[in-house]
Amino acid sequence: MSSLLFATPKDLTSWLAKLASDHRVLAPRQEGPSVVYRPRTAEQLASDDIDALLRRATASPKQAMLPQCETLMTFKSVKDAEDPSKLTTTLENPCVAEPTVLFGCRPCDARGFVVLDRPYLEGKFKDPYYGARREATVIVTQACPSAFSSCFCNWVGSHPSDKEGSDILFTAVEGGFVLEVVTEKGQALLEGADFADASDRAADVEAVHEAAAATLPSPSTLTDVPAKVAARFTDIAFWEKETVKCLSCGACTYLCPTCQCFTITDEGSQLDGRRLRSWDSCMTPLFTLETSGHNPRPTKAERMRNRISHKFSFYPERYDGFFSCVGCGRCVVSCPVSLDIRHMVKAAVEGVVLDAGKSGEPAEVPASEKAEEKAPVEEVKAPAEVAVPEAPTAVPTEPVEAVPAESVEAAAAEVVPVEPVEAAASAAAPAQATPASRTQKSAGRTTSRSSSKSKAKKR
Amino acid sequence: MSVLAGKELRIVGFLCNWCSYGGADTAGTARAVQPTDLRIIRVPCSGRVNPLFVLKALINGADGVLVSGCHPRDCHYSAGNYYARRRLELLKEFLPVIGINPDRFEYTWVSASEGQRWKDVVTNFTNRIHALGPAPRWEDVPARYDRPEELIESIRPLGCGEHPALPELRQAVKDALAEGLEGVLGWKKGFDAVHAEPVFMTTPEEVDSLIWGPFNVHNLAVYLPQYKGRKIGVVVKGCDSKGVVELLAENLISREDVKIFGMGCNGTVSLPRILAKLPEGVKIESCTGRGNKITVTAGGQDYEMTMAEVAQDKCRLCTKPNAVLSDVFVGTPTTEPAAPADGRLPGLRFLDSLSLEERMGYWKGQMERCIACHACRGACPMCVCRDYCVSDTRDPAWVTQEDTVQQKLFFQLIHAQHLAGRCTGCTECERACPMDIPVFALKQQFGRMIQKIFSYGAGLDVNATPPLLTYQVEEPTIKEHDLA
Amino acid sequence: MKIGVFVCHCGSNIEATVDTATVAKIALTYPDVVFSEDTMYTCSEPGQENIVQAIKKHGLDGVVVASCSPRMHEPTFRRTVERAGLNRYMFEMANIREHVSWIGRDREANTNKAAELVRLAVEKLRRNAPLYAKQFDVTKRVLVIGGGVAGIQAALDAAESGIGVVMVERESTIGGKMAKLDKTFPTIDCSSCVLAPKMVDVAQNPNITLYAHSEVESISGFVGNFTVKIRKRATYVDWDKCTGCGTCTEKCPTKNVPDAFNEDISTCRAINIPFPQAIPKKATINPDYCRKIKEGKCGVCAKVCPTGAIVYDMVDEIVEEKVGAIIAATGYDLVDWTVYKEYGGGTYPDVITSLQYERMMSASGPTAGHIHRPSDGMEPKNIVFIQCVGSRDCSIGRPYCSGFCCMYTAKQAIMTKDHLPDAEAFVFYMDIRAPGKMYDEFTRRAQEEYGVQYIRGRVSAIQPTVRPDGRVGYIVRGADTLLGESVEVDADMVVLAVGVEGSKGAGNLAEKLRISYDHYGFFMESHVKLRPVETNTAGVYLAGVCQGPKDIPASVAQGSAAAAKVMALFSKPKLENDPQVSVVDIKRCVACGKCIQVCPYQAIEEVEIRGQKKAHVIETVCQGCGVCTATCPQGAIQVAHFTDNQLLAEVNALCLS
Amino acid sequence: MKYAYYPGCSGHGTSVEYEASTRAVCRALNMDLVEIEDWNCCGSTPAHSVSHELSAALSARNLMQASKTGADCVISPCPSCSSNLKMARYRMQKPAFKARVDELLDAPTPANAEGGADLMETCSVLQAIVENVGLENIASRVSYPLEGIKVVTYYGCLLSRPVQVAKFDDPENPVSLDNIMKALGAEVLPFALKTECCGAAMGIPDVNIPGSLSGRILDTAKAVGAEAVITACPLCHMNLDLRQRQAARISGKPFFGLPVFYYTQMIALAFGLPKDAMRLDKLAVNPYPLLDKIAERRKVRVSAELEAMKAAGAAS
Repeated sequence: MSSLLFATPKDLTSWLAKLASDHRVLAPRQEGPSVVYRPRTAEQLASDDIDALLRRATASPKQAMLPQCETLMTFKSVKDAEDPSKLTTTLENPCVAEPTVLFGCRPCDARGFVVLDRPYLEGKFKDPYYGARREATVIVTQACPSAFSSCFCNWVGSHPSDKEGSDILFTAVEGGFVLEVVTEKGQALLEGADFADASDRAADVEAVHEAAAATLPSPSTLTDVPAKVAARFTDIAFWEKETVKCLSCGACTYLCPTCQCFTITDEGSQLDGRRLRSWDSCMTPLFTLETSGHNPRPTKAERMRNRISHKFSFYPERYDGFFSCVGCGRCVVSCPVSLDIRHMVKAAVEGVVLDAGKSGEPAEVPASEKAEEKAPVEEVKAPAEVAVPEAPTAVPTEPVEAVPAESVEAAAAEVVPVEPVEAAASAAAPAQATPASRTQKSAGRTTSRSSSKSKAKKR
Repeated sequence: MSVLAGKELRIVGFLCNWCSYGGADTAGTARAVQPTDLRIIRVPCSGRVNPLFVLKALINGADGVLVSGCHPRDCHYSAGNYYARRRLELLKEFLPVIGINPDRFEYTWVSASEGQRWKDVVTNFTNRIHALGPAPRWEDVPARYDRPEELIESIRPLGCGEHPALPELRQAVKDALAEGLEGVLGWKKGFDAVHAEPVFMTTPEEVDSLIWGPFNVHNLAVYLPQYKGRKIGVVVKGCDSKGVVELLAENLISREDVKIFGMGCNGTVSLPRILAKLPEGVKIESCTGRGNKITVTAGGQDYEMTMAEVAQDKCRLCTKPNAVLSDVFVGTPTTEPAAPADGRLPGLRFLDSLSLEERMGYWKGQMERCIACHACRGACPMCVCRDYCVSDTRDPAWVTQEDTVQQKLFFQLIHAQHLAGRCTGCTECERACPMDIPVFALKQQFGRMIQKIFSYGAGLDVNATPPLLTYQVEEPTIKEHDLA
Repeated sequence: MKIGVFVCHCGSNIEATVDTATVAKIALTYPDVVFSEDTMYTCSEPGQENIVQAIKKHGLDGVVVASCSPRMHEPTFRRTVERAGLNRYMFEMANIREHVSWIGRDREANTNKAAELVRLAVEKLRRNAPLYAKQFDVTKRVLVIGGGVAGIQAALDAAESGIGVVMVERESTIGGKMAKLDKTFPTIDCSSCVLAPKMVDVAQNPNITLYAHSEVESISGFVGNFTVKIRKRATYVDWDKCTGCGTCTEKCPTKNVPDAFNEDISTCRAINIPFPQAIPKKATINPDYCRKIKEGKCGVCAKVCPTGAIVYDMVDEIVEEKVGAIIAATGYDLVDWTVYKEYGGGTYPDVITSLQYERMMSASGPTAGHIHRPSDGMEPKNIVFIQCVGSRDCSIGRPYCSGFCCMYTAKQAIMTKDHLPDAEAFVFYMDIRAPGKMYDEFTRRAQEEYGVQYIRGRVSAIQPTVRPDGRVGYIVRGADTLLGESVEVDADMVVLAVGVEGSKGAGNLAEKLRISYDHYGFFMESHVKLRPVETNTAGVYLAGVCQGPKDIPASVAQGSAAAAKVMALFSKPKLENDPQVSVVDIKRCVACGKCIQVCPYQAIEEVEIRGQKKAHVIETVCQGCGVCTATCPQGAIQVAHFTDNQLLAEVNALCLS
Repeated sequence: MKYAYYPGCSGHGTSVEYEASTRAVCRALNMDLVEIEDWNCCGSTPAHSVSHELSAALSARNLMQASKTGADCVISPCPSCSSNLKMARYRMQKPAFKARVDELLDAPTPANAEGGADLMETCSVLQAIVENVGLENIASRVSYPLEGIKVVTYYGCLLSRPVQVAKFDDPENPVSLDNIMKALGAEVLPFALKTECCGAAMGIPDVNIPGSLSGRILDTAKAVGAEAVITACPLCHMNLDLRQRQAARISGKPFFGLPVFYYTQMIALAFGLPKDAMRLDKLAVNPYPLLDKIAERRKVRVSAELEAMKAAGAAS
C-alpha cells in the first residue's frame, strides 16, 4: 500500500504556504454564498482557517487546466515603410504554464481531468496549452466526507474516495488529515514536508470512506446507456418534453468539470491583436449557428439532446465506454430550474429495447458490444441491491426486474485521433483579426461566433 | 492614439449632425477659442445615441462624455431628441450605482446658430472634467469582496404551510385542460425536498403534482413567449403576474393565448439561506412547513428555521402578493401591505452606503467570479431576444470574448439598460446566477430612477407603454442641463 | 482595404495651427492606410483631380479627407470619389478646421487632435459599405392646402405645367384673406379686381380639382406617394344642383347669423353665399343656426330653391386622393387681441380690427363701402389707427413684427380720407416698416397728401366717455415720444392693426404633415435663408404667411416658388431615395415591435416572411435618424452609414488605446 | 383660517374707519387675525424711492416678525403695504440682493434651496377674502342688501400690479371689487378709469396734481351715474373723499357730492354689523343721504314682498 502520512490542519496550511513560494496554489475560497478556486498567497494560506479550504467549490476546478479565456497567441503587424500596403506580421506563442498546486478538489473533479485528457492529450495532436498546464499541476484531492443530494459519482463508475486523477488523496480524520500518495508527482510534492507516518490510521481512513459511500444514492441499474441514448436520438418529442422547463442558458456547461468545448476568436485590431480560446456552450444557439443563418440545433431540445448524447453516447463511443460525466451534480444544483440530468438519462434509457435488427434500431450498435467484451470483471464497489434509486420525493416508482449490476469501467480502447485545435464539437469563430478583410455588406450579412470556417485572409 | 499627456483628458462628444455639429462649426467660424480635449463623433440625431455608447466609453477609460442635440421642438427628425432626453436623463441618474461620477456625463441642446453657446458648453464641461481629474481605472481599483448579509424586516407576514386552496387550484387547472388548453405551466417537487421545478402539465395526473409553497421561486412568465400562438395556461404568484402583464403590454404574447391562474402568495425562500443553515453537503431527506416555520430533515437530523430567516428579499418588501391580472383567482387573496418607505433590496442598500470608488471595487470583486454563462439572461422573462442577444454577436460587436471585469460588467449594463422601465423586479436574474452575483441591484437602480422621474412601475397595466419607448414634448420632471 | 488620406492646408486656415505634414505621416501608420499626403486646397479643382489620380494610381477602396466640416464639402468630395469610380459612401471627413485649427492656438495639441480625428475617420471608413439609392415612381399630382392667394398662385403655376392639382379650402369659397380686402397697397387697386380672375382660372382649369368647405383628414405615405384623406364637410346644399342664384339667401327667415366672411360686423342668413365673386358660387347652410336642422321647423329655402338643391340630412364625406407632393398655403389668422383690456378687450363696439374696417370700406361689404360706426351708425369724424396690436409685444408672447400692418394702415387712412373728406385720421405707431417698392413713398403720401397725423407713441388706454351731445366718445390716451408729451385724442372710432399668427388648427395640420411648427403656429422651413419654401419632410413645401408674416407679393412669389419646387421634383421620371436608411437583418429580428413604436416617421412595418413575423423598413419613408437602431435590443436594425459597429469603432479607437 | 395681520401706519391715523371695518369684517368671516408684534414701517415710497435694499429690509423684518405668530400668511389692508411685502419677497429670491438686505438686518433671513429668501406667504386682505373666503360665503352672510345702488369701483395702481409680483386679478381690468359689490347687492357700473392714477402722495408738493387727477375720476364717475365710489386704498380714499371739494374746485367742476366708501365698510353694512364697525362718521363726504335712500328702498321692497305673500296665502 502507498505510504500514509498524517498532518494536523496547521501542518497542512503551513505546507501549502511553503509551496506558495514557488507554486501557484489554487484553493477554494468563500465569496458570498459561492465557493471559487482562487490563487492564494503564502500569507493568505497561513491565515486561512482550514474548513474554508475544505468547502466544495460551486464551479469545477476546470479553470486550472482550461482557463475560461486564454491567449493562444499574439500577433503584431508593422507596415512596410516604402509600400504601406505590405504588412510584416510577427506571432508570439506564450504557451508557458507555471507550476501549480490544485488543492481541495474532490475525486469527481480530479476524475474530470482524466475525462478531459482523452480529447486534449490522446491521439495524434496533443493540445500544447492544456498539456503544459496538466503537466505542471499537482492535484491534491480531498476524499468526500459525504455525498450531496445531487451527487451520483457511483453511477459513472466512481466513488467518494476514488483516487483516479489525483496525485495525493487526503482524508479528514479525527485530529487532522491522512495523506495518501497516489503518483510520483504527489510524492515529489511531499518532499521536505515532514509529516508523521499514518499507517496506523488506515482503519480510520477506511471507515470515513465507507461512511461516505453509504451516503451515495443507490447504484444505477441502467445498462447499455450509450447505445440506448444513441437510440433515443431520433425521438425528438422526448427531448422536447424533457426540456420544457430548460432556459437554455448554458450555466450547466460552464460549471461542468468535463465540458470541453471552446471557441476561438481574435480580439484587438489588425495591427496588434490576440487569438483567444474561451469556453463555449452547446446549450447556446450560437454554438451551431451557421453563417447562412441556418442552425442545425435551433431549439433547446436539440441542444439538450446533444449535451446528453455527447456525455453518455458520443464520448463513450469514442473512448471505450467511459462517460464524459463524473457525477459531481453541479449541473443539477446550480440549474436555475433544477433540471436533473439523472432523471433525463434514466428517462432517455428506459423504454429502449436493443435486440438487434428488429426494433428499427440500427442493427449493429458498436458502442455497447465493445463495452461488454472488454469489461474486465472488477470488484464492484457499490452494493448489489437493485432497487431503482428511490427519489426522496413522492415520485411514483415501481421496482425494475433484477439485472446484474454492470460496471461500465472498461479498459482503454484503441484511440481514435482527435485534432486538438479543431475540437470535437466546437467551431472556431471567424478570425475577426482582419476586419479589413470583411467588408460589411449592407443587408443579410452575419458572422456569428460559431461559423465553421475561419476567414482570416491576409492580403 | 492618446490624449496629449499631462495637458488633455479623454473627453468624447456625440453631436447631432443637424444642430449641435452645426453649432460647433459656427463656433469654429467665429474663431471661438476652446480647450482641445473634446473629440467629436458625428451622429445623425441625438436619438441615435444609444446610452450604451456612453457606458462603453466611460467603462473603457473616457474621463468625460458629452452628448448634444437639437433643442426640443427643433429636431430635424421631429422626435429624436425627445427620446434622447428621457434615455440620457435616466442614464445620468444610473451612473452612480456602478461608481461612475454622474458629473462625468452631460447632455444638452445647442442649435446650429448658437456658436457662442457651444464654446461655453465645451469650456465649462472641459473645466468640470479637469476639476474631477482623470477617471479611476477599473484595473487600478482594489477589488473588495465584502457583501454583508442583511435580513430586511418583512413588511408582511410570511408563511410556508400547505395553501388551503391548492386542491381548488388543481381543479381549476384540470377544468381548463378539459376545455382544451394545450397545457398549464406550474411547479412540482424538484430533485430534493428543498427544490421545486417548473412543469408543463398536460394531463390531470400531472396536475396532481402541482404544488404551491415557498419553493415556487421560478417566474413562469419566462416560458410564455416560446408558446406564442398556442393556447396555454400559467399559474402565477403576484410577482410573476407582473411579468405576464409586461409581456402583454409589449404584445410579446397575446392575451387570448394565455389563461392566468392566481392564488395568494405568502412568500418564497432563498435556497442559499436554507443551505447555509445545514452542514455542507448533507443529504436532504424531507422538508415540512407550518405557519412560518420550516423544518428540514437532513442527514437524519431536523433543522428548524423561520421564514423571517430564509425568505427571499423581494418577498419581504412585496406589495403585490396576489396576481395583478388573472382569469382565475383561487382562495382568499393575501392582504396587500402598503408600499414600504424604502423599497431597496440589500444589494442596493449596501451600494448606497459606499463611495463611488468603493462601488467600483465592489463590482470588480463581484464580477470577477462571473463565468458569463448568461443564466441571468436565460431566467429573465423580459429577455425575448433569447437566441439573438446582442452580446453574442460581432454584428454589432458590443462585447468581446475577453473575460475582463469591464466586458463582463458591460453585459450586465446591456441587460439593465434593455430592462429600464420594463423590469418587474422578480429578481430571477439574481436567483438564477450560479455564482450568486447581486446583478439585480443594477436593474433596481434603473427601476427606482424611473419611479422618481416618470413615477412609472412596470408590469402593472397592460395598456401602459414603457417610458423609454415614448416621450412628452414638455417633460415636467426633466429640467434642462444648461452648461452655458 | 486600401485607404488614402488627404490632409488639407486650406490655405493657412488649417496649416497655421496644425502641422498637416505630421498628421499625414501619422496617418500612414493607421491600419489599411496605404497612401497619405497633405495638399494646399483639397476642395479646389486640382485638389479634387489629385484625389481622383491617387485613387486610380494606388487602387484605393476608400478616401479620408481631413479638412473642413462635412456639412460644407461632404457632397463635393463624394462626387469626386464617385468620379474616380468609388461608391460615394466609401468616403469620410475629419473636421480639422472648425473643430481644431480655428479654435485653438496650441499647435502640438491641435496636431495631435487632428491625427486622432483622422484615426476616427479611418476606423469608421474601414467599416463603411457601399450604399445604393433606390428608385421609385412618382404620382405626378400635387395637393395644395389653402385657397388663399399663395395657394391659388401655386395651383395655377402647377396646373400650367401639366401637373394635376388637388386644392382643399376650409371655407366655402377660395380667396382667403385677400378676398376680404377692399383695396391693396401700394397701388390702391381693387383687391377683388386682381384676385377674382385668378379665382375663376382656378375654377375653370381642367387640371385643378377643388374641394371647398373641406379639410385634410389624414396624410400617409411618403414623397412621390402620399395618400390624402379629405373630409368634405356637409354644406346641406347639393352643389351640383345649386346655380348660386341666391334666392334662398333672401328668403331665409333666420337673419341673426354672424357673418364670418365680414368678420362678424354684420349678420347674414342661415343659408348664405359669402360674397358675390365667391368661387365656387354656391350656397351653404350654417347648421348651428338653421331652424330646420336644429328644431326641424321652417324649410323655406327648400321650398324656394328652383333646382331643389337643399339636403337637410347631408353628412360629411371622406374622399381619398393620391398625390406626389404637398404645398401648405394655409395663411394666417389675427391674434386674439381681446387680451388687451386697456383697449376694452372687445367690449367697446366702436373699437374694431383692421379686417373689420376693410369689410366696412368694401363695396361688397355690409355697409356697401360707407363708413358707419357699429354702435350708432354715425359717420365718424375722428378715427384713430393703432399699430402693433398683438405684434412686437413679448408680454402676450408675440414678439415678432407682422410685416404688413404699417402698409395697410396707411392705405386705410388714405381710403378713410377718400370716403370721409372731412374726417381726421390719427395713427399711433412705433416704427413705420415700409420696405417694399413704392412702399415708403406710399406712407409719406398718406401723411403729406392726405394729412394723416402720425403720432409716434404707444396708446396706453381707450376710455369711453359721454360727450355733451350724449354720444359715446373714446378718449385715446397715448404718448407722443417725439414731443415728449402725453396725448389724448377724442376719437369716434378706433381701428386696431392686429398682428397675425398661424391659422387656427395649423398645429395639428403640421403634425399630419409631420413638419415642425413654432409656438405661433407658423410652419418651420428647412432653412430660414436658403430654403424658405421647403420643409425637413421630403415632398412637403410651404407658401405664403403660413411660413411667416409676409405681404401679398411675397406670398405670390412663394406660391410660384413652391410650384417650381414641385415641378423640379416631378421632372425626373423616377425619384431617388437617400440610401442612408435603416435595414433589418431578418435573421436577428424577433419582431418585438419596439422599432415600429419609436420610429418618428412610421417608416417600419411588420411583415410575415416564411411564416415568421419580422420588421421591415420602407426605404423611401425612412429619414435615417437612427432612433430605431438605438432602441433595438438585439441590434437587428442598423441605419446605414451610422451602424453600431461604425460608431463603436470610433468609441473604441478613442477609449481602448 | 389663521393670518398674521399687518395694519400699516395709516390704520391708526387717517384710515381708522378702514382699520375698524377690516377687523370687523374679518371677524365676521372668521379670519383669525393675529397682529404682528413690534411691526415697523413697510418701506413705502419714501424708502423704496431711495433704496430698494432699505425697503426690502423693512418688509423682511416684518415678515420675520410675522413668522413668530405661527400663521402661514401675512395679510394687510393697505395695497401699498402688501405690495411692498410681496416685492421684498420677490426681490430677495436673488441671492445677491438677499445678501445685501441681510446686512441691514440683525439676523440674516433663512434661505431656500435656490439660495433666495425663504419668507412667509403674503397678500392683501382683499385677495385673502376673494381667494380664501370666496364670494359665495360673502353673499350668504348678506342680511341688508344694498338695494341696487349704482356704484363704481376704483382700484388705484397697486392692487394688481406689477403683474409678476402681485399675481392677483387683472392689471388693466381688475374685477375683484366689482364682484364683491355685486355680491352685496349693489349695481356696478362699467368704469374705464378703474386703475387711473388718483394723484397719490403728489398732493404734498403740489395740491393741483391730485386735484385734477382725482377730479377727473370723480367727474367721470358722476357722468356715468354713480351714486358712490368704492375703493380699497387709504391714499386713494384720502384723495377722492377728503380732497373732494378741493378736487372739484381745481378741476372747475361743481362739488360732486359722491360718498367714497372702503369696500370693507360696504361689507360691514351689508352684514348688518354694529355702527362702530363701520365708523361712517369718519367720512368727509356725508354718506348718510345715500344710506337713507337704501333704507327707503328696502322698506318699499319688504312691504311689497309682504303683500305678495299675503296675496299668495289667500289664493291657495
